[in-house]
Amino acid sequence: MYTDKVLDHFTNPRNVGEIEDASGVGEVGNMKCGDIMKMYLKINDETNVIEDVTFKTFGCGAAIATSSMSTEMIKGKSIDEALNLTNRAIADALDGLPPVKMHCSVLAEEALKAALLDYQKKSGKNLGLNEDDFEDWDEE
Amino acid sequence: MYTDKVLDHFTNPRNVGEIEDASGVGEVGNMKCGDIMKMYLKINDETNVIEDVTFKTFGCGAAIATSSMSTEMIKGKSIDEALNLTNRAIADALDGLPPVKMHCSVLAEEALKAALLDYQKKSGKNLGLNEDDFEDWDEE
Amino acid sequence: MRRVYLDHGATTPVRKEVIEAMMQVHSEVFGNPSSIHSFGRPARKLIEEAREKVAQAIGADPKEIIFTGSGTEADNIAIIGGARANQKKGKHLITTVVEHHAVLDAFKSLEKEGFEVTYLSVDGEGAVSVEEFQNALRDDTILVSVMHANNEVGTIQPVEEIGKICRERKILFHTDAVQTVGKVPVNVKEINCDFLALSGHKIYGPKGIGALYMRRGVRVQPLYHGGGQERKLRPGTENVANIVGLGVAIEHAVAEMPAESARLEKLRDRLIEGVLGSIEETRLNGPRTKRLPHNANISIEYIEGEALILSMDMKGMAVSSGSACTSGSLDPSHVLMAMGLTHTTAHGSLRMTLGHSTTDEDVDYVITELKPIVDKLRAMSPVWER
Amino acid sequence: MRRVYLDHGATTPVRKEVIEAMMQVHSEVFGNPSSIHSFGRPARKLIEEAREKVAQAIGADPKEIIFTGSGTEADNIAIIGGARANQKKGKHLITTVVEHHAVLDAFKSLEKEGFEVTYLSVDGEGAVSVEEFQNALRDDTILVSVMHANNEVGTIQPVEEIGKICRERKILFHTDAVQTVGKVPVNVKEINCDFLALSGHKIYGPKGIGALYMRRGVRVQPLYHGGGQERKLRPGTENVANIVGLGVAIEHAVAEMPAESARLEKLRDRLIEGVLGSIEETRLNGPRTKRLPHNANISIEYIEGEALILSMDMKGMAVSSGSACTSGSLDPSHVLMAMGLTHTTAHGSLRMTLGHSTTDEDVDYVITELKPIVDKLRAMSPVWER
Ligand SMILES: Cc1ncc(COP(=O)(O)O)c(C=O)c1O
Ligand SMILES: Cc1ncc(COP(=O)(O)O)c(C=O)c1O
Ligand code: FES
Ligand code: FES
Repeated sequence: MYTDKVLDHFTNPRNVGEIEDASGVGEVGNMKCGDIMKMYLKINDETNVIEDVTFKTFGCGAAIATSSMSTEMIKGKSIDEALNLTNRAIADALDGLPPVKMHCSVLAEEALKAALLDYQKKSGKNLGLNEDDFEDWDEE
Repeated sequence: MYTDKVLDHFTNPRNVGEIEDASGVGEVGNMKCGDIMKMYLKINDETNVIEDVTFKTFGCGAAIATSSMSTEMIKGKSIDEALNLTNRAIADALDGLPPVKMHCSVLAEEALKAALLDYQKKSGKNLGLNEDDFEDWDEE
Repeated sequence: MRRVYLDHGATTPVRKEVIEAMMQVHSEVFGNPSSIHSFGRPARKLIEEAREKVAQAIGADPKEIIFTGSGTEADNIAIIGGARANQKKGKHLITTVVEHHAVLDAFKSLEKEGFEVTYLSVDGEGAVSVEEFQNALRDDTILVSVMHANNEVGTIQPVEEIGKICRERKILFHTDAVQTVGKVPVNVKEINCDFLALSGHKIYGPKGIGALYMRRGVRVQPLYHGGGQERKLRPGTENVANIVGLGVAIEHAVAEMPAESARLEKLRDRLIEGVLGSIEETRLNGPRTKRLPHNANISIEYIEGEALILSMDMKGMAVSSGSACTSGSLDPSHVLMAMGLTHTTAHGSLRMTLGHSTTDEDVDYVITELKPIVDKLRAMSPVWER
Repeated sequence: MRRVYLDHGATTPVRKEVIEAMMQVHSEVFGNPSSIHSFGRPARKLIEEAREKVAQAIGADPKEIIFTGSGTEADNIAIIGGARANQKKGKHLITTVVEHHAVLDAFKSLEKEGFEVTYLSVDGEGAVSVEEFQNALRDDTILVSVMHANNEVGTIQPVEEIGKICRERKILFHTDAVQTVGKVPVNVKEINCDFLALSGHKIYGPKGIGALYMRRGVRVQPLYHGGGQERKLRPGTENVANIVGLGVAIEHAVAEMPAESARLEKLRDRLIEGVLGSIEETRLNGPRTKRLPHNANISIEYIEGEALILSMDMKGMAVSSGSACTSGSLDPSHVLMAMGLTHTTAHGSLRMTLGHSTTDEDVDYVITELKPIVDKLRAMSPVWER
């Protein structure tokens, strides 16, 4: 059911762990399946570049693979680029996910946005993120 | 589904044919399956012995086998013995019939009784047979 | 003794390639297709490959194929499931008097639930009339089922026309193609059907496997409940081996159809002519041309079908009378009765269905051996006056 | 890499004797069992012989056995068919919250038809209470279904007592014995059941075949309609090969049960102790003793089941989490939830089911390989604080 890329990222997840002095931390949970994803960002306040990113995930194979892939996709990128990352792009980068697993990629997008929201709060910058938007992300 | 005896009587039916100057002829039909059985008796008026008996049957394997067996069972026997022949006895003599085929043996009993009834009419003897009884024989 | 199997309409031998494929599944791919580990995944893959083969064979999309446990199940899911899912739109259903019991009895059960069913009649050759069908249509008609070809007399029905009318009026159309797949071209787009039933064991595949084509977007109510297999319409662990077997069987059946059907048609015509020519008071049931290429159904007056089958069997010839699936029943064939035959003529019917193994010698053998058997049975028959 | 199959609760490999018997049917006895000629009669005979074997295995009479296409079908016919046939007597049904979906979903569908269903709860080990069952009984209770043993946690239920009470009160009692046949003694007389469902592919037989025991005199309403096969309850041409396969499989399963179950029980206990002993924050789900001899169900805190299965699969170990039949579903096991586990603990469950192939080395391998996998997943888990 999973592509080779999913299995690769699941078996050898990139950027697992925590960042002690993270610029932003996001934790989201998908109540439907009891999964939890936590993402840590280290952002350069001057350049707005995401210099480091790590994750921790309690979840299925797809949840772990999408966490891992999403960290790879934004590491070294600007905040703006990270803001534009969609769950579909993450899934595509993994050569696709089974339909029943698409929501796991939503979890990854959501965790990233939650971490950026946290950074927005801490830094006082306006990234255009809104606490209320998170409601909508529950389903694809 | 059929026993060897049924198959034997079906393949080599005994006493097939007609009797030109029969003492009694009986024809019955089972409307349910469109089958017809005709039985011819040659009875010695003095001794009441069935000296000859033949049949013609349009019907299934069991109908043909029970016709054949019933003629064998009454040939040379007295009218009384013939009157006592039941469809179950015929079926037993064939080592049994499938449940769904028991009614075919009823057809044989019925044909014999019809022939005896015909003889009763022609000879004026009272064998205790009654036209109306035939209704009951339709089902086991 | 020569053994001549002329009952391919009842069932067919399983072809070598199918047996091999199934054996391989049984011994090597035993995982549960629902398991996500490496024992289960290959099983899932085999199912999806078979689904593609079945879809391809009838011009459908793999997503439109549901594997079932038999042709009967496919018919039931389409008819009962389709009617129940759409009962809010109407309560009227249409079918024909010559359907297989898997269809007829499904409709009978729906009548008990309050549906109204119109049973279309057939002409002397077993064909339904499109005109009668059109007249039967009502505003509350929700589902129509007309078989592609009849299993007893081989009559091919005008399903394309009926399907087209149903499509225009947005009425669900089911066709039972159990007898046609591998015999005549079957394409769900040309037939304009919403459902189509087929079965493995009529096309040199295994018994106990069927498939239902269900057009994209069509919904039915499931009859059995349980796991999510086959889109929840056929819950229960999948019969992987038989599914694979069906895939292999249908692929071969369709590939060799043009040549094989032409071959069988010739043999069948020689058989029909041989029997009708050598035995008096016989008649062909069903049409001369618009019939299944492998089907010969002949009434032999003054004798009864079962006695005939048994007698032929003793000479090594396997044939049937009426439909094999209802043997054990004592009623004459409902199909022949619907075609206007008398009880007696219907009882004396002989269905011979040819197949892969059938040779010229088989046909000669039947023509030679049948006459003495008929003579003997007629000599025993009280209705035969000669 | 070593391959260790520990998912015998999901399905089993088909044993050699079964494959051979089925192959012989496919290649030699292809006739339709309903055909009365010499191609059909041997097929009928094989079916009846298999029926005797199944009957013998569970202490029933051959006439009481109906072959179905799966365990799911057997459950559905008993529950839906039994309830509908008796709805004039009452509308109340009883089952448990831990049944397989083949049972639960059948009851759910009956609720939509107007039946009332009481779902018995279970204790922390997954067992139902006879007392709660007795309190649930009503004057209009017509049918009760309690599984013989649970497929996820292996809990064996007090079916004999429940059956006895049902029999006294003339209430139909069905038990799903899909997981117990061949593992613990199964006898319909001792269980006092009116229906019992079993399945071929859990006992080294083929997939796509099941059987329903239906006590003499009990009536159900058919769900599918068509030919007269299997007393009209499972119409459609019989799957002769799989029926034969089931017969061979059940005969062997029951014969070797005493020795095999004892062997598996030892291996299972060593496996449980090994895992619980080497990995912290793990717990056994289900009872220590009154459980299926081959079932080990362990919750491993802070990690999720699917990730665990995939990781173990990469090391050659095939296991399941929750029930294989509902994988693809994202909900945590309804059985573990009913036993009072939290969402997270339920998600982290690991079911290992042993079988014929399982050796001491397999058990050692799992004990050795599981810990590093768990460590790695926990290191990745945001809820694991160490
Ligand atoms: C307890 C139980 N009941 C029913 C079933 C369904 O059996 P089948 O897969 O043959 O439909 C299973 C297995 O999946 C089971 O474990
Ligand atoms: C026209 C037709 N429909 C349905 C069926 C039933 O198929 P199955 O035996 O696979 O249930 C048959 C064959 O028996 C058939 O000939
Ligand atoms: S995150 Fe819940 S199933 Fe993947
Ligand atoms: S006499 Fe009619 S079936 Fe035998």
